[in-house]
Amino acid sequence: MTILTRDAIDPGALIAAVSAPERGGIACFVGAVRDHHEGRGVVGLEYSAYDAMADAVAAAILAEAESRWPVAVALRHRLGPVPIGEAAVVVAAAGGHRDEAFAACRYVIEEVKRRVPIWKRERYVDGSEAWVDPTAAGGLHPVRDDGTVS
Amino acid sequence: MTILTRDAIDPGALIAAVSAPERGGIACFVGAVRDHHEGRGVVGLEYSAYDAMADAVAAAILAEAESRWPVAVALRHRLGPVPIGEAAVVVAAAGGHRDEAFAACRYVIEEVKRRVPIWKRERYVDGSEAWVDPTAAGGLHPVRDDGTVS
Amino acid sequence: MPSIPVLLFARYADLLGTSRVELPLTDGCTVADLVRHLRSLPGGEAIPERPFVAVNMVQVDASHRPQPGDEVALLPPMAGG
Amino acid sequence: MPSIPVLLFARYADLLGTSRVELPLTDGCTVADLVRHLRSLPGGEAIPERPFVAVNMVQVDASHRPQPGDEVALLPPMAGG
Repeated sequence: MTILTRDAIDPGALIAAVSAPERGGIACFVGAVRDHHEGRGVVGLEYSAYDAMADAVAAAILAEAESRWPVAVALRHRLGPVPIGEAAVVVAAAGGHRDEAFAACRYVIEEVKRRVPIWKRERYVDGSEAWVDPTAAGGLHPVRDDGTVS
Repeated sequence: MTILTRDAIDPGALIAAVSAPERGGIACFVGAVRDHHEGRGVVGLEYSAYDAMADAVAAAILAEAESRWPVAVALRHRLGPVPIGEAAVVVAAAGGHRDEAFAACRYVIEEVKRRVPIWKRERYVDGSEAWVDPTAAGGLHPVRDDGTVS
Repeated sequence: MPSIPVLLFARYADLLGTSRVELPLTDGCTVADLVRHLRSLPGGEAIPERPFVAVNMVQVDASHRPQPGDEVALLPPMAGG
Repeated sequence: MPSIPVLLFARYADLLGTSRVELPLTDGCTVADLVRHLRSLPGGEAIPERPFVAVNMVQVDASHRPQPGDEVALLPPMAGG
């Protein structure tokens, strides 16, 4: 089972996947592609991953959430080009009550951003491109016109 | 515009309604009908409302959320009989980042439960019925066989 | 004497067997007076002494004085969501 | 001398112009030695001195000693979600 997909992600399908008659609260998070980043207009972006490790780390995160809270969780992350406004990542967490559903949903999205080996290359309105790096000053590593990277 | 509906609620439609190119984080909560309550097996339930006031209070809650956080929020609550497992209430909140999306989503569902005049009558596996009352000891007011209420 | 409509919902409607009663609006009549009247009706004794009351869809205190043309509503504890 | 595959991703792959290199696995070779080797290749100098390194998909320290048959990967800072 992979969390990775090159197709559009349907949040309703993930919500349905974790729903069950004994689970009254379902929290869902959708991370969508924004049209701006660090003050620059974004016209497109592309995600890539270390696929096998991304699946292994994601499976560990989901198991952690399901052991910390009485919930069922589901996760999907998109790879390849993703149009502005479409979902890049979706998390759904269902529990008996909303406290655990919200807590588990938040935990999963934070850990995914921190630990799952997925990368994002953005293309801007001025034609330039950059690799997103949350740890770098400015958050970006520009890609030069000749395709090389600084 | 009413938040009330007698039809099934599609969480994906609410997520789509609040999505926009500048909003990268969408939090959604689905409150679904559970098959148990206070240790009793629930086989069905029915919601009713003071419709006009429910809409007025809900509009106030959504306006509060949108003034407290830079978000767009949407809310739908179902009335009438709702089958086990189906959504009774759905909230979606979209913002530039996930912090405000989660905060606004949580705020709306808490305030809806506290302030919107909607009531729930449950039917149990043993054939008995009760009005749900979160302020009552045991959380329920049983309905007698002759239809009268204690 | 003018009368005033009082809407009843959910369990309160079941208790009184109706979702709407017209009560007389005496001079200086307060919400507390209307509630007292309702509690004196058959089945009404199970209504709490200080229920949640809305006038024109806004919560009011027991000392509030409804006016002719107002819509009064007795609301059991909310159970939505 | 045995060699070991090192996978490169995202910006690191762009820097070295490839997503996979085979490096010699000298006796007692550590992750730090492999990174040093990579940084000496054309374009490799922009790789940080202590990047995130996974061996067989598990994060390891710079002092870790990969074994023949292991899969080493250099991971730029995660940017998923």
